[in-house]
Amino acid sequence: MIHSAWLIPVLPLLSFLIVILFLRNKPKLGSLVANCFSLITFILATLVLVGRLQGDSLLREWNWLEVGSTTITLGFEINALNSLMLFIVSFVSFLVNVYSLEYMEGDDRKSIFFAYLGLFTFAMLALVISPNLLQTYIFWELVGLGSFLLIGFYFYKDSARAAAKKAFIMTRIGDVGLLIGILLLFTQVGSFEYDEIFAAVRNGELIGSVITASAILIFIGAVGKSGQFPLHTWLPDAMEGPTPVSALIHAATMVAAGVYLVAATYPLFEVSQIALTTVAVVGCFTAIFAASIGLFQKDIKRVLAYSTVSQLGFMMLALGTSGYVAGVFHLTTHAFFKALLFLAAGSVIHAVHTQDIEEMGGLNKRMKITSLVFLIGTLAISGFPLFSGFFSKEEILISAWTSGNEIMFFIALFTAFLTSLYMFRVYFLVFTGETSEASSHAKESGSAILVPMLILAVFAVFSGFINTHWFGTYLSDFLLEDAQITVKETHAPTWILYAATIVSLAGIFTSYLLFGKNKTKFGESSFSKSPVYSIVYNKYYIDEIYDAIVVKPTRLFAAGLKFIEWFCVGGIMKTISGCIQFVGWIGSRLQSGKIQTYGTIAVFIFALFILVYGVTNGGLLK
Amino acid sequence: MMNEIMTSQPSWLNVLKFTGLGVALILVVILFVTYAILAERKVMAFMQMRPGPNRIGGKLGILQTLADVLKLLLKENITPKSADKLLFLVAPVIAFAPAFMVMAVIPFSENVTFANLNVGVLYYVGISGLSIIGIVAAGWASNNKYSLLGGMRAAAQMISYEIPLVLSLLGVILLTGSMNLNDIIKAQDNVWYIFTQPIAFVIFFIAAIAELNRGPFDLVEAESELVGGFSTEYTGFRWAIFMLAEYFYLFAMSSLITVLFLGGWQPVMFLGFIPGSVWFALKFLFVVFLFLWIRFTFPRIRADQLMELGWKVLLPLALANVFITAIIKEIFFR
Amino acid sequence: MSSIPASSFLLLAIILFCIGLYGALTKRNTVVVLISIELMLNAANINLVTFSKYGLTPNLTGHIFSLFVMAVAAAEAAVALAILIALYRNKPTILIDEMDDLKH
Amino acid sequence: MSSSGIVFSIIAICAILGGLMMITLKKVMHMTVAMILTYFSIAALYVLLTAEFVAVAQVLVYSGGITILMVFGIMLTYHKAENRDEEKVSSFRKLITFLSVATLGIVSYFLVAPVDFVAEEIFVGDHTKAIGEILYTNYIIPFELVSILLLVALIGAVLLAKKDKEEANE
Repeated sequence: MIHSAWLIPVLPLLSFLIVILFLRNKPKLGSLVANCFSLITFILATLVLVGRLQGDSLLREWNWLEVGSTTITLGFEINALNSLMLFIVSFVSFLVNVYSLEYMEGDDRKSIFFAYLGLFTFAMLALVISPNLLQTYIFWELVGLGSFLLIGFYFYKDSARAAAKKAFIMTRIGDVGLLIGILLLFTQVGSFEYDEIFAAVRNGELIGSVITASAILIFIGAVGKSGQFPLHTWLPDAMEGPTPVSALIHAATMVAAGVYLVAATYPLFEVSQIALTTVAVVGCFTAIFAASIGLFQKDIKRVLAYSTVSQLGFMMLALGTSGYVAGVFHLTTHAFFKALLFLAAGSVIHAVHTQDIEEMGGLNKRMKITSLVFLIGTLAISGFPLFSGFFSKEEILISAWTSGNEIMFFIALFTAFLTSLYMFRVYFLVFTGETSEASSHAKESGSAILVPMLILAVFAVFSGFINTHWFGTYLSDFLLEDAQITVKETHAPTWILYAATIVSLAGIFTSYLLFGKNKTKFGESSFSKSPVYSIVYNKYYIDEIYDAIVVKPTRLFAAGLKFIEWFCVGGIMKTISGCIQFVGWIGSRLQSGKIQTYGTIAVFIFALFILVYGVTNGGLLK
Repeated sequence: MMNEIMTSQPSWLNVLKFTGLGVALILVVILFVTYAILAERKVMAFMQMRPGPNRIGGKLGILQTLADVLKLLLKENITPKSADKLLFLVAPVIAFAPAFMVMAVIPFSENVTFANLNVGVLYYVGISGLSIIGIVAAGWASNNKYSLLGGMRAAAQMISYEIPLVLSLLGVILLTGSMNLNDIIKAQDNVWYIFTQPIAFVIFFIAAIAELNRGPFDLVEAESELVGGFSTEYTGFRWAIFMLAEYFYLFAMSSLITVLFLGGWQPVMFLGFIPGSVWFALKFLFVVFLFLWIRFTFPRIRADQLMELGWKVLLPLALANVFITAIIKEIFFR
Repeated sequence: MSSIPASSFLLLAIILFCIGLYGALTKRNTVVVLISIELMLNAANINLVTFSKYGLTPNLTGHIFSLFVMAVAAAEAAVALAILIALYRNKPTILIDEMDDLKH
Repeated sequence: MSSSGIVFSIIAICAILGGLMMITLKKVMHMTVAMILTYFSIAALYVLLTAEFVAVAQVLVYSGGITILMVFGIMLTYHKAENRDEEKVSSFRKLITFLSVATLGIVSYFLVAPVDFVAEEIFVGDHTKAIGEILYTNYIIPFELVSILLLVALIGAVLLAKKDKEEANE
């Protein structure tokens, strides 16, 4: 089965083509076809994962282009990380497909939505199995396209259009860094192949600065896609897309692509301490930064979006502190519980038709299952003991501690506290307390929504056990089988486990005090008048700062250039063309089509000639 | 005589001499016209078994035409309001002048030829063609649809019949080897061309009637169709000038036929003692009588018949005549 | 007759040619333009005939040429008028400066 | 001045007068008639140049044939508004044309003025016969070509001026 792994991305592509070409106007059939393909993809991915668990890695390549002595290849690779990612992506994608069956009911463009889902999944899966950087880059961009189409799905809304454009442009900034990094590597190594690049790095063929530069450039690409600090602003705005899309983007595919990229090129980072530190610092800062914003947001999806950014920061922190396994582990668990949270949030939004958590309340009586799965997701993300998030987060904290950077460790610890605080804020505000007006008509969603959530809930609870100190480090062993990295045996102090547990519980408790018991609503409290609140609520004015320092100067610069072009270049051009036009005008006036005009001109000029001839040397007056 | 003008020194005597000769000729022709009109009326009357004009100048009505002319002179000259005045005025002159000019080449006797041109025949044809312009201009200037139609018909008819006319002449010219009218007369010393070129004569005669706009080819001024043709709007002496031109042409054409086909001033057989001018006059009068005779005998033909006759009968016949004559000349007169 | 200098004939030809040229270039009525062109041809004919009488080697060739010119002029006039009438049927104008449909 | 000089002067004045009238008169018909004067004067000029055959041909072709053709053209395309040669022609162009033509004329005059060939009696006897002989010997091919040209022009003119069948049916 592992040999036909290339089929996995092809199936969603087929689904996309079939639906968009033939089933555009048949929403029922289109969505069913897409689901079938999605299911088959998922089964294949599972089989591949199983196959990989039992066997070895596989690398298949075919020559694509031969330019001089350089051969560019196409192919696919199945290793531990790839097969895991294939499984996660196809699994979440399948569940989202099922979920969307009900969620997108009644939408005119349901078929197209499923087609886009297919395209997006195809791009992500193909990205995951790419054996070289060029192929990765191609599908990396396709992922961007897919996200653009999905975020802008409700293109008739101005905000959706703006969000789609923003996502596209922000990620493109990162992509430029990635492209430069790839080209830099290519000029140095002469190949796009991961293996050859890693081999070159191992053999010390590359000088340190090149490695650092290319690693940081690749990381910039990851920053763009994974919504890390300077380029994170598109991610919350991307909530304009339909909620299943948010689940897909934020849990399994797009944002995971950044983390995946760093993980896939990890041997490169490993060599350069500067690159690692950069990754760690960025990740750490993003984590606390996004968590603090998430604490004050009112929009349920935005809170989840910032929590995603924050969790991605955790992953980057893990990767940056040599916690390769921890990063991938958290990516896996996060994929499940974040998808669960988004789907649950979608279910809530579906029911109450608002996204403002301060307008909700008491939903646990009306939507028991949703409430339950949301609680599971919240517990998981908060790192409640024995839930999946608990294990993965603990791993990250350990790796942060063992890397010897205490500041980052404590920041991460505090972020973990904040995480449980704001996640439970959402839970308490939405599900407990008295039934608010908006929630009073809410009804539990149908089975197509509930079943995927329940499945994910199971995974959210138990997926942590694949890598624990108590039961066995299956994931770690599996991943390190063919990850070309050096593993540092470290011993984590046990108190980190307790610290993490305490922090998590403290967060939950604080949250209960603030929101469960007192129902503090920031929007209505006196706190909302303080500058701190407004700064954080407005996301530290990052968008405004960007607007001020990037957009406006660019516009000004462009206006200046336009002025120069208009008046200097354009002026010269206008003058030249005007002169030519004038000559042409005279010419066209002469070419009036009237034979007498021609005759007059001819005779006039002939008369001139003969006059000049007669007067000068013709001897007219002789 | 032409050559004399060219070569002599300019003097008042010469001016008087040549002017006098011209006036004499025009007087002769006007005399002819006067009595030709009377003759026409008389012949018509005889043919229609009635007396004709018989009040003025005795039983014969000798002064009838003079009285008519006097009447025309006294009549008011009306110029229509919407007419093109300049052209209306000039048109009769244009029509009349060529009619007198053609007289110059006709040899009335051995000695009396005003211009002995080498291209006499062609001169006649060319100059006579000019009066069409006068007729068309008259029709145009009158600003009257009957006049215009009359003018157009005249032009069409004259252009159409000029071709068989000239082509029939070619037979005569071929046999003579010259276009000089005197030479042509001299060539008829023994046999007149009416005998050697009978087809040419018939064609020429029919074409001549058409050129003269006389019945049965008088469609130009067919009263029943066009009121008065191109001269509808003309009154008084201007109208008289058109009539004058018509009869001048009758005179000239009769003279030409006499010269071309009847031997001109050549006497008949042994009667050489009678002067050539008398012979010319006799033959000429016979031709004029022929014209009158035909006019009163045949009914007017239709316009399309006129064209068909000209283009489909006379033209091929004339061409055939040229061919036959050329062959005969090549075989017998080499 | 020889008392008339050759240049007189030539000058007359020049004057007539200039009149014809002026008429051909300034008159709007197509028929008048045609007439003017005929006048120019006539002026040329005067020269031809003059040089067949005056000149270094006077002979009849000038006459022959002028006859050919006349024939060509007649053909030209006939065809030109036929074209004019055909045009007039399609576009009721005989002003030469309105006959510019081939402009673009 | 000999009598032939006087005759020449009269003829020349008539010719130029006809041309000037053609230019200055307003109505197309008048112009056409004015041109007859010029054509006829030119014919007279040919007689003066002892070219009788050419002169008669001139009368026959120009005064008779072409003028009548033009008159027909005017009549068939008669249009009240266009009967006049309107003053729409800009006076600027008239001026330019006049200056150019005048320049040409003046320069040509200076070229022509010194010509003083002596007239020679080129042929004694019948010009017409001589022309005929030359036409049928030296110039037989051009002569035949001209006949073909005339035939082509005749047929072409008829075809051009004829109404189309569909057009006539309408």
